[in-house]
Amino acid sequence: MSPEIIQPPEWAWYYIAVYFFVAGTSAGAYFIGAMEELFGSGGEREVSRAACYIAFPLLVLVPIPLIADLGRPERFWHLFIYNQGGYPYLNLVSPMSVGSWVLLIFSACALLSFLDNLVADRVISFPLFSRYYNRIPRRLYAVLGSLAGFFIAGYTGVLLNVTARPFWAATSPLMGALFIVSGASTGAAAISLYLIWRRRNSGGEVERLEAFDRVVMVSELVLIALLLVLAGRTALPLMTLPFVAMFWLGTVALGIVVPLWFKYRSRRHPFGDAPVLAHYLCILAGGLLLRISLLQAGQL
Amino acid sequence: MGISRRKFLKVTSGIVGGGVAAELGILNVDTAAAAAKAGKVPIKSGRQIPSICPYCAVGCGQIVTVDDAGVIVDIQGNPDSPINQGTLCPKGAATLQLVKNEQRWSTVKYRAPGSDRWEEKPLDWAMSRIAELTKKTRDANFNEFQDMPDGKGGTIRKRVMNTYAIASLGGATMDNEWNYLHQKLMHALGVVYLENQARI
Amino acid sequence: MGSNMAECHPVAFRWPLKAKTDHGAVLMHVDPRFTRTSAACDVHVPIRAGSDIVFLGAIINHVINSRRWNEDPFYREFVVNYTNAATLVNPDFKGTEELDGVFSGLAPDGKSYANATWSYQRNPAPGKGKGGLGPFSDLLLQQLPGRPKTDPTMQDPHCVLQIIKRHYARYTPALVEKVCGCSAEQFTKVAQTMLENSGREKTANITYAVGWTQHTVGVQIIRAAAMLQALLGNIGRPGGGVLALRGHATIQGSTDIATLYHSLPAYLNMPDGRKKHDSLKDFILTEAGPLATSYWGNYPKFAVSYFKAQFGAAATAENDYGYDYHPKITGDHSHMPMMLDMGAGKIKGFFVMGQNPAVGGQNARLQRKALAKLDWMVVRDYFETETASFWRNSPEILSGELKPADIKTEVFFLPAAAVAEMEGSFTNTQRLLQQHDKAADPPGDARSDSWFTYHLGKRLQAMYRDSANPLDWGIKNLAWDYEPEAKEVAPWRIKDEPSAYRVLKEINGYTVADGKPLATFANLKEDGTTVCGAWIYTGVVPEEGKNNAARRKPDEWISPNWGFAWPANRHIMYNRASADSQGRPWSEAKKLILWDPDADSGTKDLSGNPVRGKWVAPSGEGIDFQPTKAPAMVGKDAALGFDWLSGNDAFIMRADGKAWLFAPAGLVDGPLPAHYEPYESPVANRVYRQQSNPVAKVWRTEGNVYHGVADPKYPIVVSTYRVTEHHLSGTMSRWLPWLAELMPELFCEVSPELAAEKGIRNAGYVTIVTARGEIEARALVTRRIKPFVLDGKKVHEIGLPWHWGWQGNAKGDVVNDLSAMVGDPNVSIHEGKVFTCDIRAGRKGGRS
Amino acid sequence: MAKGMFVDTTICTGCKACQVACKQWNGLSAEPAHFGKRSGVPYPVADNFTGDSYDNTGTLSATDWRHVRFIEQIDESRREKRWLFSSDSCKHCSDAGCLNACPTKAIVRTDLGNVVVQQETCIGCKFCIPSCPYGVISFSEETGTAHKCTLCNDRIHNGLGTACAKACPTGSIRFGELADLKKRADARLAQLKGKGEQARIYGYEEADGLKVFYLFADRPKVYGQPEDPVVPQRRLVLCSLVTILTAIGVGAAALVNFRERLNGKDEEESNES
Repeated sequence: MSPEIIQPPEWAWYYIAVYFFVAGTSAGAYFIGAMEELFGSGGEREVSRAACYIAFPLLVLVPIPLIADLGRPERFWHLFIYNQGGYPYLNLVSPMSVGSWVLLIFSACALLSFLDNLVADRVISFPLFSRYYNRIPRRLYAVLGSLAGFFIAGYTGVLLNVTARPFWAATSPLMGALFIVSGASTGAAAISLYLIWRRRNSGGEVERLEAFDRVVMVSELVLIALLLVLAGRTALPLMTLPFVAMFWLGTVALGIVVPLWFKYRSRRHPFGDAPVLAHYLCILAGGLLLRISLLQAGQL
Repeated sequence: MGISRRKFLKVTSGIVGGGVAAELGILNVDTAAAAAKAGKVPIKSGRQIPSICPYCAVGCGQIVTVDDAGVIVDIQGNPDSPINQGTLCPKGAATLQLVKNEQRWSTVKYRAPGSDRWEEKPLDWAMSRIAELTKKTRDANFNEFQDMPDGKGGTIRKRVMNTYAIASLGGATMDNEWNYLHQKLMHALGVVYLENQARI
Repeated sequence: MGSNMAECHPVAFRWPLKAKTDHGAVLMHVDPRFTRTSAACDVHVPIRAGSDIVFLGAIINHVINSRRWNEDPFYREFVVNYTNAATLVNPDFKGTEELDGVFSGLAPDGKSYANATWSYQRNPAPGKGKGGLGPFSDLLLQQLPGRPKTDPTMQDPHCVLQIIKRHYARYTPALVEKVCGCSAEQFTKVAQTMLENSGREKTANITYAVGWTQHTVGVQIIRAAAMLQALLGNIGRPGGGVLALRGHATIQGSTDIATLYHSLPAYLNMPDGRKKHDSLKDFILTEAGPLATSYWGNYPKFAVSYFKAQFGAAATAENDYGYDYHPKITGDHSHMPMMLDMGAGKIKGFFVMGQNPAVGGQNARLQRKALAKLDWMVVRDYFETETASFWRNSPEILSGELKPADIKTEVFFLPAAAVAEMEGSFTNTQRLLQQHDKAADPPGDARSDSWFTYHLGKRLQAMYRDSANPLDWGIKNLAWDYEPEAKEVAPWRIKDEPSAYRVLKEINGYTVADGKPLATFANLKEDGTTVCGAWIYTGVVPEEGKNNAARRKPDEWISPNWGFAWPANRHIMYNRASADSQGRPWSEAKKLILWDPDADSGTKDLSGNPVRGKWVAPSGEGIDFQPTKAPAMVGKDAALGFDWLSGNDAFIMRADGKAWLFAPAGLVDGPLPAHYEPYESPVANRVYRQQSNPVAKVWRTEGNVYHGVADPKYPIVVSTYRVTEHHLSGTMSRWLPWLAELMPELFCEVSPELAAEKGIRNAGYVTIVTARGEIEARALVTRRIKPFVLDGKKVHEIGLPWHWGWQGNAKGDVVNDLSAMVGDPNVSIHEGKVFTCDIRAGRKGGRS
Repeated sequence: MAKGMFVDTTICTGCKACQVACKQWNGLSAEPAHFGKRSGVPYPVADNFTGDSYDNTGTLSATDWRHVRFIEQIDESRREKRWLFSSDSCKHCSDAGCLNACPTKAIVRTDLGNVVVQQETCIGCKFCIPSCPYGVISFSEETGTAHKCTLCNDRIHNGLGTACAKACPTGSIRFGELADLKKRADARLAQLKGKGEQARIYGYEEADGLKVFYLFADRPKVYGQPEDPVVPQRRLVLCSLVTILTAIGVGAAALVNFRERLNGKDEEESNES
């Protein structure tokens, strides 16, 4: 192809990349929570609770950057209703179209789980709700929601892969995969942070979460490597400032390698709270910088 | 690297091309809706007046379209013309912007001697002032006779009936009718510095 | 050659390109630059600007010495019958071979020629013909010359062909290499292709434009092309000829109905104080005498009808039809001397209509300064042109050289109507009159150009109405009534536009008695009973209410029912030559008109029997010949016009009915084209000792300094030209954003070789300097421009399109600030196509 | 039924009439980015000189739906001389990346096969822009929507040809039935091949066939066209598969780590009672 002719969408990173990150984290968190919900010992349910309390509030932020980046924000509803026909519209080959719809489903599930936990924690009382209160519905939308969550975490990457921009096209089909694992790790980090905040960061659950996180972050490193191999010359922008700082320093070093080292090391001699807090923050920052880097590198 | 990547893309599209194409068929390419538009897509229209391109001397035929309000809305090549058969060059194609142009002046501008600015004036005022100046200048500088070389080193008095004080320089994108009227008037006034772009 | 057709006449180029793709025609472009035209041609041969005559002369030499030309009977038949190749020239004639670059008759001061020795050898003058033709024609009959002597074998050393052979003997491929800077192979390819594609079955065309006219030898370059085409039998035949591509919508009309100082409408000369023009009789005898044996034998009718048109009823036989009140020219009043005289304060008032000398005029700086000397100036245009704003923001004002306060010129800007906003006719480059109708009223106070001139005339006539001064007779008695009929102006807001139809009808001509339009100029009279503004246009309004310029029925070929081609709807002039000496088409492929011996001519002989035989044109083409003159018919010696011409005298506007290979008259700089270097040239003339055209028009005045030959300060050749995206001085294009963005800024085309020498970066700025001025431009470094190696010497050439000025949406310096006023001696056209300069990297005043 | 255009670049003279005719008919302004302000000048002044041969408009844009490329191929000796021109525009792909990508059905294909952006529907998400393998479709800050050549949708649905094809003085751009155009193209190709000139058709296979296709005298790359354009959506299935597999992988990882249910079940139940 001759790259120079293919135009960049000029998506604003502070909208779109931030959306990728927030949605990814939210989805990651939700899915972890769901897993805990479905397969974890219901004992403390700290993780799943945390997940639900993270997933939805984050989602609430999501539409803002999405709509703000539109040329005609007031028309955002066209994403769901064909304005000339008045009927719902879904374009299966357009990740953006499908994504919008799934985002709707995911938000619904997240909202339910959110309420559900508020009820369980007696934050709000909802007599009717608590009367028939049991885990079945919770499991149901946990399943549905985590599937949707996976999608939300992943489709943003696919969306980039199915364009003609050289870098995004060349990195096909791995972008979605990378975004999923990244979403999982940032989700995990978010949960951990929440738990620290709630002083619940202890016990088997957290252990298991950590273990999971390590696996995820290793695979994230592997995926990044593969992605760069695929990208070849189109990845050259990543070798220039500010990407060296954002991507290599921010994402790879501080966002993944250092936290990983930290995690493995802390298994033998634990650190104090502060470093722990810091390394989760690093993971989150790394996740954000990853999205920004990959978005902007494709728009240069 | 690039090659292998290209191969990879090829394979990819090869594998899934069919599948996606199918998807497109069902889910996306909705000609039904668009087909409804066919035939009743609105289009510029109006009275069509034959004209000629104002630029070069090839003489391409043009069609000027005027809407109901009498405003020129479109100018393009005349398909009947055996010269251009409906085609135009970029200048000819831009003729509409020559007619409808924000920078075009449609009022008389006057610059008084020594002034550093234009002022607007009524057309009638300008015409009488110009006529007045023309007469004044001609009458003050009219030659009935002039000594001309007789070819034998001497001079001979010739009737010339002209004035050298007024000159006229015309463009060559102005009608034959103007050329005729203008040479006629200038000759009647005795103007001999009568020139035109055609010299160049 | 001399034309960049694809760029300057893009739509016309549609047809040669069609010939190439659909009919296998070969397109060749001989041009200093590789242009968009060259890109579309099969062959491009770069030659140094100003070396055209060497190239053409060498083709002529190649042709007349070729086997094909000497053995194929076609060429001999064409040349002997239709050209003056066999005509014998005055034995006293001496050419450039004997006189090393000049012709016999050059005045001692070397500034003018007497052409007595260029004349034909003639038989004794005929006995006095019988009169009764008319007061002036009878006089013409009394002074007819004898027929020219000829040698049909073309062996006589004094016959034109032999003279040409000697004249062009030194124009060899080797000389072409030395002077033009192209290779002998490239030259031979062109020459051979021309030759092989001319003849009975095929014709070749040569197309030129201002690339040929804008030289001190412009007329002679075109002459050379015409000679070549005549020798090759390419004149008067379909697909042949020399096509002039002119630059403006009706520049042909402005020449036909001349708003040019030297000419009355329809190519009658302007009365001239320097000639014997003391009375209408003198005028006619002086002008028509030498031409009376051609169709110009009708000169008296044309002239009298013109004066009748001028002064109407006031023009009578008694007052010489007002001749005495008509102005006479007394010298060269053309554009360049006009502006110089203006600068000298000789001119007080100035009408500038649809023109922009502040940008378009040679040595434009001098011309702008001349405007500042005027008492008053009227500008009519669409936009605030550079000419209109010279007192406000011209370079001279910005540099402080001139101050508005010191400029006493009273300036009027009158807004003009666009073509679509008025009714009228244009004459295109093929002499085709086409009507454009009015589509809408112009905005505000904008009016048609005719409106301005008509109403100025009306106001002036009113002012002079009561004048008893005989000097005012002309304006007082001017026939000036073009009031529109109610129905003409009914649809419009503006009710006082003059009637375009009435003007065109007067141009066409009508009879005084009943005001009926004349169907043909054959109906003109010299007794004052017909009025005709321009005889060549007669037939455009053949009957009341019918306007042939508005005919719009096309067909697949000549389209005789589309518009009106003057004269008499003849699209290919001298088309008698499209048939052989027996009147048969040279070939089926090239059939145009032919002699049909059986057709009823429509005339009857003395005994009343219908005369058989006439010329017919299956295509509907107008016949440019006497319709009933049989090919074998021999003209009468004591007769005028058609009666003098014979059945093979195809070139009816020539006094001998032949195409002139050798020009016994009509040119002031020699009967044959000879190569002279441009007035400013980087090299000495390698063909003759005579460096440049000896009689070229030069004006050595302050501010118009010339560069010397091979001037070391100005070693680079510069050509000015146009690009597709703009129109001339840009008034009609630089104000259009659509066009402005296509060519946004003045640029200078430079070869990579020169760029390397001068450290010029592509898209960077360069400054170009001459003794007249200094301008800056963006550099476009391209291999389309090449340095020429002439006899071992490298000569750089640069190119400057000249569309830009300080006004409009696309701006740039004024290229014509660089050029000098120097002109062709025949027609006073400048030499903008080639002069010398120097160039350096960086902006004016050393900024980079 | 399908209409299209055949652009024979070998007879293009680079006059740009198509660019202006397009703007004239479609009411497009000159590209604002090409003009700047000058002190003391009340109107915008063009400042887009590029030095790239005679091409100053550079690319297609929301207001430049057509763009003529100028390619100078002249060797130092000036023996080999070619100046190639090519008028570029939307190709109206049979499998159109922009249309596939559009989430709102703003981009549709009409019954005549041309692809148009319905301005009243477009939300300006800009997804179509990187989805065009030819870099055609562009975003306009002015309207907040995407724009591109419509193949003169109004004209062709009213029995007229496109404005550019109508204006083209040399017939380099031709509008008509695809089948007829292909006949003409093949004939012209054969003619050139016969003269031993290198020439190729671009657009028969690309993107399931381009409704606007070209006759090139050199490689597509030379004309700034992709040598093997890929409709991006053709990667969709594979990308989705890989992503789903990853998701499953992550799910598995989670499963491995969170698997605890069986031994904890009783406690949970007792908690409940």
